[in-house]
Amino acid sequence: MKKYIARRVLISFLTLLVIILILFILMQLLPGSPFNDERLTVEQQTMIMNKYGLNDPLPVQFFRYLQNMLVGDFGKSYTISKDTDVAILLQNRLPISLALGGISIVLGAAIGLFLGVFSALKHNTVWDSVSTFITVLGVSIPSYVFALGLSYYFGFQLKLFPMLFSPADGTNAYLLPAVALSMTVMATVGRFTRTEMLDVLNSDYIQLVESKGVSGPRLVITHAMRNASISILTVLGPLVVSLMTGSLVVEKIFSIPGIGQLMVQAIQSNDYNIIISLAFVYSALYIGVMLVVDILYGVLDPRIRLAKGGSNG
Amino acid sequence: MSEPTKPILSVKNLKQHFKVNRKFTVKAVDGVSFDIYPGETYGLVGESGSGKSTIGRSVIRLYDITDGEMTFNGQDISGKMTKETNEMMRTKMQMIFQDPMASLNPRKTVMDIIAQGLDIHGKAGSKEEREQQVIEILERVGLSREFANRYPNQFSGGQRQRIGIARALIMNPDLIIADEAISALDVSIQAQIVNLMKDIQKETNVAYLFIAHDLSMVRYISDRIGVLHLGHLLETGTTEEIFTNPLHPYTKSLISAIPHPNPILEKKRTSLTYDYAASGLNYSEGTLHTVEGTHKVLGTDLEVERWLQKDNQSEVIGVS
Amino acid sequence: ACGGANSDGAAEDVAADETAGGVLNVQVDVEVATMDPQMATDGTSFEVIANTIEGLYTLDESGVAVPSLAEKTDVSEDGLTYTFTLKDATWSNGTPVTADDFVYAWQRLADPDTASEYYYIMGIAGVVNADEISAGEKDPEELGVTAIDEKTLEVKLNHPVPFFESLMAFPSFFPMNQAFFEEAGENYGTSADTLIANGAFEITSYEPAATTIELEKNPDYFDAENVSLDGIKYQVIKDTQQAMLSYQNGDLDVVTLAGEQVDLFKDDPEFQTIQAGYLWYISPNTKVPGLENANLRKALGQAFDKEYIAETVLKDGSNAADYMIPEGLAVDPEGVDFRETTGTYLEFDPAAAQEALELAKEELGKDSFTFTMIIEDTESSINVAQVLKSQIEENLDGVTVEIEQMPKKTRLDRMNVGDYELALTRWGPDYADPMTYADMFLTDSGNNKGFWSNAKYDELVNSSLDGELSLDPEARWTALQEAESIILEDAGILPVYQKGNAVMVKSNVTGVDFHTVGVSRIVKNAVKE
Amino acid sequence: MTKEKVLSIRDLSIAFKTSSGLVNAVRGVNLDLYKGETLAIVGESGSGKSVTVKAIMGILSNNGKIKSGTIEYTYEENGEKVTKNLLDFSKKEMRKNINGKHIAMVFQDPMTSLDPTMNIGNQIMEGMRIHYKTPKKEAYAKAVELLELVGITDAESRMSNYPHQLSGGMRQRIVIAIALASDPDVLICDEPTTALDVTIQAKILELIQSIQRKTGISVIYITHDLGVVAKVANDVNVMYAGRIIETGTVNEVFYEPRHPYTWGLLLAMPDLETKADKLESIPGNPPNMEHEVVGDPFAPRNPYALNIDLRLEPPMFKISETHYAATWLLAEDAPDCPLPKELQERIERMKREDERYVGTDETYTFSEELKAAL
Amino acid sequence: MDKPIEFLPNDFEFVKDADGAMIDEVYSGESFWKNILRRIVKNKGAVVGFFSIMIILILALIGPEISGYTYDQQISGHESMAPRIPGLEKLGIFDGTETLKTSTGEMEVNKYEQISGGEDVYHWFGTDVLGRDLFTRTWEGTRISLYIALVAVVVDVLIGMSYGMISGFYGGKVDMIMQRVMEILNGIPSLVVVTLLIIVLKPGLLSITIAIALTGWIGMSRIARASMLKLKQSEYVLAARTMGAKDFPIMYKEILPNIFSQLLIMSMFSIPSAIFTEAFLAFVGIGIPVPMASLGSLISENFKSLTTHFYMIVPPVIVLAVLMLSFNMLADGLRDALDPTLKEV
Ligand SMILES: Nc1ncnc2c1ncn2[C@@H]1O[C@H](COP(=O)(O)OP(=O)(O)OP(=O)(O)O)[C@@H](O)[C@H]1O
Ligand SMILES: Nc1ncnc2c1ncn2[C@@H]1O[C@H](COP(=O)(O)OP(=O)(O)OP(=O)(O)O)[C@@H](O)[C@H]1O
Ligand SMILES: [Mg+2]
Ligand SMILES: [Mg+2]
Repeated sequence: MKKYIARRVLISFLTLLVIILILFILMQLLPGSPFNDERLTVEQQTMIMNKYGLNDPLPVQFFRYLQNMLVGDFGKSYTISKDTDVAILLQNRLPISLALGGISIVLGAAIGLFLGVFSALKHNTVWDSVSTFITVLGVSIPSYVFALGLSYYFGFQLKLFPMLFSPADGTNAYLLPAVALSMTVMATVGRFTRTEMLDVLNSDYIQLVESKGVSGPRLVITHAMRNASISILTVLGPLVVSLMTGSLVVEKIFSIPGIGQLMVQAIQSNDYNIIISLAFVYSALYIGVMLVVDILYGVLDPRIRLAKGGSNG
Repeated sequence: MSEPTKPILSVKNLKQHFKVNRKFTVKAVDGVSFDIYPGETYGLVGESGSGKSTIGRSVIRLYDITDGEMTFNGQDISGKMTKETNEMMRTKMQMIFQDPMASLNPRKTVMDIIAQGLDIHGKAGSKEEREQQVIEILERVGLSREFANRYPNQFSGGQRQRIGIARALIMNPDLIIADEAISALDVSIQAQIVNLMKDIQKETNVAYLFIAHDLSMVRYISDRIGVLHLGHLLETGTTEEIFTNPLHPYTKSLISAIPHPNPILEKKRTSLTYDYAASGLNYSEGTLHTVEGTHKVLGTDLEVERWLQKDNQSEVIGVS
Repeated sequence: ACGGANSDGAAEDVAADETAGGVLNVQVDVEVATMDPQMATDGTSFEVIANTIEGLYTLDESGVAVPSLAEKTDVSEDGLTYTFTLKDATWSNGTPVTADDFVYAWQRLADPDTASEYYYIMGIAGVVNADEISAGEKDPEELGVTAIDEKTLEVKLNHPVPFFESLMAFPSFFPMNQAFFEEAGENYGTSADTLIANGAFEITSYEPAATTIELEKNPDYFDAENVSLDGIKYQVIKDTQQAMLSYQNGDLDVVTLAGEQVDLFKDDPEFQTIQAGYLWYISPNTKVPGLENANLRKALGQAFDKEYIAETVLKDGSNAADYMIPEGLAVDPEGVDFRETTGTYLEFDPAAAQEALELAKEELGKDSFTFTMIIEDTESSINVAQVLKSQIEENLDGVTVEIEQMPKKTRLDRMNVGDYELALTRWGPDYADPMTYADMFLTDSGNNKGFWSNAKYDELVNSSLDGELSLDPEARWTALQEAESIILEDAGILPVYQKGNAVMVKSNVTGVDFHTVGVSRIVKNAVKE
Repeated sequence: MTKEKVLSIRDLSIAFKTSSGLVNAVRGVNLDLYKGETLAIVGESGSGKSVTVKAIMGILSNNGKIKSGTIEYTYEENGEKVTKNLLDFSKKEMRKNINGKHIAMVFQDPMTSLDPTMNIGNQIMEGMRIHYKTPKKEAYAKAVELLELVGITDAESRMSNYPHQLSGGMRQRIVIAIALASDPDVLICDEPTTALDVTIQAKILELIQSIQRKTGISVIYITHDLGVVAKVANDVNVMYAGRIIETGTVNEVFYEPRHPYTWGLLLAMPDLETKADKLESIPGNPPNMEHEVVGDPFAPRNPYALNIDLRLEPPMFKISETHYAATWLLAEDAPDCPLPKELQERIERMKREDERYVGTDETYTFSEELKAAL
Repeated sequence: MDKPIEFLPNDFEFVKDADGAMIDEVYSGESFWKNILRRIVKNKGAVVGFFSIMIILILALIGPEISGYTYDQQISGHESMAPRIPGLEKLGIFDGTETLKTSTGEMEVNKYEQISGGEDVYHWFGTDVLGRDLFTRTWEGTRISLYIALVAVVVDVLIGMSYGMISGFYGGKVDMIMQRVMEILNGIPSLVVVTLLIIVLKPGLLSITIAIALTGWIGMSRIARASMLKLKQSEYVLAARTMGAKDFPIMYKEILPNIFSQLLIMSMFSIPSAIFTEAFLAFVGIGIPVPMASLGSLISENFKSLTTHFYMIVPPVIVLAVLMLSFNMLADGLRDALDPTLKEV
């Protein structure tokens, strides 16, 4: 197992390298530069670009970036927060996005699981239709409409929650945005869970478990859900990544200093280091989460666990 | 039984190993030799995982074999084949499968399924000729022509298996490999299919490699039998020889395990156990010893001698 | 602002009511990019910086530059030497504000190693050696600015700059405490602790690209008794609807409205519109076949209803622009606004437009024209562009306008390399003088993206810039008026509107000043009751 | 000696709602299971065997509906013997009171019937722990004991294995151990050996027999292999198209079969002596249960079909106290219809074979010498 | 059997010609496709979904034609008008009146009364801030969104399916490399890829199409690969191999027909995400070029008037939601109908 993980980590590093390289190449394709302000002449722009080494050949830039990254230096922001270390921006913003994403994942996955399981247990009843409808609705309404709606009713009219994010409000601040974000997770997990659970509930081994006299929560949780969760993990993994790396929409509406907005802003203002660093964070998170998912597969499913540990049985 | 004719299929020292990972290789078939003569049925028996299907699939070249020599119709089919050999083999050797549902593409009509071989080898001719051939074969296996445009799911298991047979037959094969062709069928339907296969053999002189674990059926249909265990051919001979004079302990335990539809007898009988690990045998050390005629058994000289000494034919079940 | 240097009266009028106090909550729509005065380029950064750092001058409520740290300003006869005597003021770390702080800041601004995007403004100010230093030909130490003693700063200019004093209110010229700055080093401006103030407020909560910034009254500010607020809180809210909801909720005191919301709030006594200095115009690329034809350009420039755009589409107090030099930007030597002294051009006139088009068709021998207009992906640009398209197509037979929208950086890049046909673009003034617009369209100006060229125009503007005319304010003024008429009569640019802002300021708040040039909003004098 | 009835099914009818209509899978089944005995149900695929026993277990799928009938089950509750209709129980009550604890089941496919994510120790202990709240230690000890009982060597270390680490035969033993874990009085085996090869099948069958001898439980055994029936059953029920068409003791059904379908079944299986060129097969295909049954569903495949078969479904005709068959051939007016010749011969042969052993206590197997040699 | 049975005279005679005739009995009376069709029809969700899509499709086709306006027609004076529908107006709903919640109190206005000739003007869904008819724009936008849906499906099917199938079919090294490539593609945030792409190419429908094409197929290729892995071992594929069929015919003739419907259904799940991607791009400001409209761009442009003129955002949101809902229900229904493990209804 250890060996397997070590190998995976190594491959992941290589993948990350390739990704960074691709990002570098993509950056070159971006029209304009961070400094093509209307007030600056071309010579002036070149001069500023020189200061940041942006006119160096691509390989030089690439290896310099890699080298710096190893010591935790992600370069400086060019326009969004001039001359600020991207590392500082990450340090300030990433935790917020992670927290928000984390809360919405937990919230969405919990409700989604519940709805999915409920649907499957009440297959072909009105309850099934109702909860399917709820989950489908979750993916049918754009999240910004949803977010502003929440903010309007719960923030402005009912004044139950702050309309704008402020770390001072603690968990309260996270609630509305997290609910808005969790809709996708809820919907995806809910629908997937339903299908998986229906499959599992129809399986032979569930019948055997029932014939042992097991019923209720024990049957659903220890037997059915555990088996269903193996494939639910597969859809949850990418969702975790995309939520943890921030959402432009929700961050914009609730004025959350997260990395989702930062990314879009950076792309629009050619703030290369921020784009690459955020993309790197995303990729690293993605690869990390996939690794965790794979390890979790092993934890949940002994077949996978042992198959990878070596030959057995 | 001495065979004057040349074998249609000759397998010598066939090895088929699967590399599971760097350290671990499954020796699914480990040095098996046998011949099949035109018009005969060669039965292959053995427990699950003993390598029966692997042999079938190696012979029909679904795998690239690890080692060994195979000739079919006098041509070498063990290595890279010439285009002609390939063509000959792909038409003259056919296979029917265990699961009558899984082996028919559910999205194709019976017509297309049966004509598949013709289509692949460009032998279909005009549309009418193709149709004509398919209908002839359909009727041959006892299905009516109206079925040609239906889909497999509209048939019962037995009917599906007949479609599978028709698919093989249309190529006019010399050898059909039947891998558990009747195992998935109901008892009552098994008999229909076995009868059909026998009829066809009589008519066309096709040879069968009949793979099954139901020994009573194998015994009924086969002329000769090979007993397989852990990738080794332990014993081979005519059906008569194997059933009346099983020599290898594994063969014996296999035969003893067959249940008989005879309540009084069956209630009293227990089967024999055989455990390779505990038997003290080592298949790799043994060689095939000819006992008499075509009856051969795998073992060291010493072992074979010991088995031969025990003259206990009468103890074997079913001998009156 | 030229000449009218000392009208301090205004500042004293706003003498604060000591009992007021309170924290002013202000909405901004983007994050502060940097708190380094020499690096800052954007309005939000300027605004926040101006709360914490005082320069030699500041803007009074009417937008006139008035002395701040400058106790006394002496200008030499030839207008080439400025000597400033500083007031007694201290930085928030206790050290006094000295002339060296200015020298350090200015040299830093001009230093190419600093790579400030605003370094060219030193050249605009005409400071000796500024351009050479920027070009790397001379050392920053050779900049024409010296600290005669702790409290005396001397600036030498290459040529008289009529708007020099107004530039002194611009944050790029603000001082910097060298010791503090160098000690903070890389970390300068990354937290409240690495920021220093000599102005009305000190920052108490800050991080790069923060969405909230908190400021507290600076007790050591030299004019502290006139500061009424206890503090200011900036809140970044990008979504205008959220901002308005927050305002209605009482969470904000000052907020900017989007045009859509104006209908709902225009009758509110707290509502006001403010003119900004930005001019939005269509830049035709005269190298594009067809657009080299003045008649066609004129046709285009007269074919859209600017009033309609300003009043019905934008609604935010923007004005139809039949001119190049914005209203409220600069006053002539008599103190009369530039706009009041001259005429209007390229007014909306469908008939004239169609007429010009017919001429153009004849001259070009073509009956139909299709142009692509590049625009940036902001809401107002998109809306305006759609109206432009629709009206041009309606009023000019045979003319089609395609719209291509893209991020601003991309639009700028396309314009820089001349890869466009029409572009909806804008320019904001750096200083209170028509020159901030006029010099853009000189033949060899880097900002002349459309390659428009006119010898007479070049002559007039160059001379006003640093030639003969620069010494004669009256003649210079007339020359600039003529220059404007030349470019607009030739339709070198097609003005659309002058940007306005619709804002709401709570009725209990007074003294929030809006300006067209430089720091666009100054809240340090605000009073909240 | 009067036999004690444990389970008695009367007139059980079950239908499934499917997209292609109502499937009448079970149509009026009657069954009696006696204490300590083995009841076999044989029949073609789709004849309703599994559905019947699933109804007993209360694990019919959601679209299934019990149209009529009773399943009377006699068991001991708090020291008293009670007889209850299982169909009156709710799902919850079934799980709590009956499943596992009183009636347990072994499924056909050992490869898919174990929860792949739980180790076998826990799977075996689960039943005891929920039914009897057996302390963990005790349950563990019992589980190990059960594993040994079903013939798994090295039981202790197998407890922590997962299903995929075991071979098919071992898995089926585990399933049996699970079924036995809560000390049921009835064990239902639904084709427990169909997926296994002969040698393992023989072992499993012998295992079930020996367990039955030791614990005295009653067994319902489903199969379509008559050889298996011969080995394990006391009573045989032949099922066709959702009905029992012949029932009797194993000897009655094997030596004096009365229903043409039973004849066909017996003949279709070649015994080791069958040399004939052609196997005697039942022609045609099993009926599609989606269609309405008119007359005797077997009639279209029945060489001995009477005209009445096409019109009316035959009732059960009594042949002896224990032997019944549903065929019009047993009606008074029916023409004489002797057993087919081949079957006659085969039965003769069997009887002759038996005679050699009847009355002797000798177990019919390989000689001692041979055993030693192995 | 209580009723006495009446016997007929020939009841107890053997049926003549007993064997032979009955051998050819068709087992199940209908074809694969018919069976599926019936199951789909029985699935209410699928049917409702299908018909809603049809209705939306028809409206998208005829809507812009019957409104009397064009999608980019800016009528000056008609800005921000509330919906007014002939007939309903008399009932006091949809009569063009809207309540503005101004800061100085609520204000009831009817713009139709303020413009000359306003009595005869009808905007069924109202107008936007530039005075364009929202009914026309909504259906015009629906066209674009449906087009994007189509693109998503085509791309999913063409690229995703082929990629997954080839990767799964060949396995081994090919699979390894193809999976790595996919992992890399997946590891790059699609937001970056999509926005960069659109910025680099000229923004427009084509770029959006390409952007969606570039990132949309990955999920599908996974599913295609998994199905391929499962089916390539199936006996009918082996059968084709034993007869000498080549790789590509096996992939496309034997396996594809069997997974196609499932993949198609899966691709239907990619429709919502494609439409949302487009809507997101509109939100970021690089959606389809103005004055064209898509549901996404309509939502994001009218989003700005949500608190002022609420009615503007309602039509595109409802159409989008119904469209999503319908596609999801249809896809769910189809999947249930095709999934053999969920046979029961
Ligand atoms: N492609 C393969 N890769 C690895 N191992 C394989 C492969 N195919 C077969 N084996 C292994 O080879 C051995 C023989 O398998 P084979 O399928 O030939 O057995 P069999 O006798 O046909 O069994 P059964 O009766 O269950 O069909 C088994 O251990 C099997 O796991
Ligand atoms: N859940 C279900 N939905 C619809 N029909 C069903 C269902 N379960 C069983 N059936 C039908 O009921 C009939 C009897 O099925 P059952 O499983 O009892 O057959 P069986 O005798 O056990 O056959 P086998 O030997 O194949 O296990 C079949 O026609 C089957 O199609
Ligand atoms: Mg096999
Ligand atoms: Mg069954």
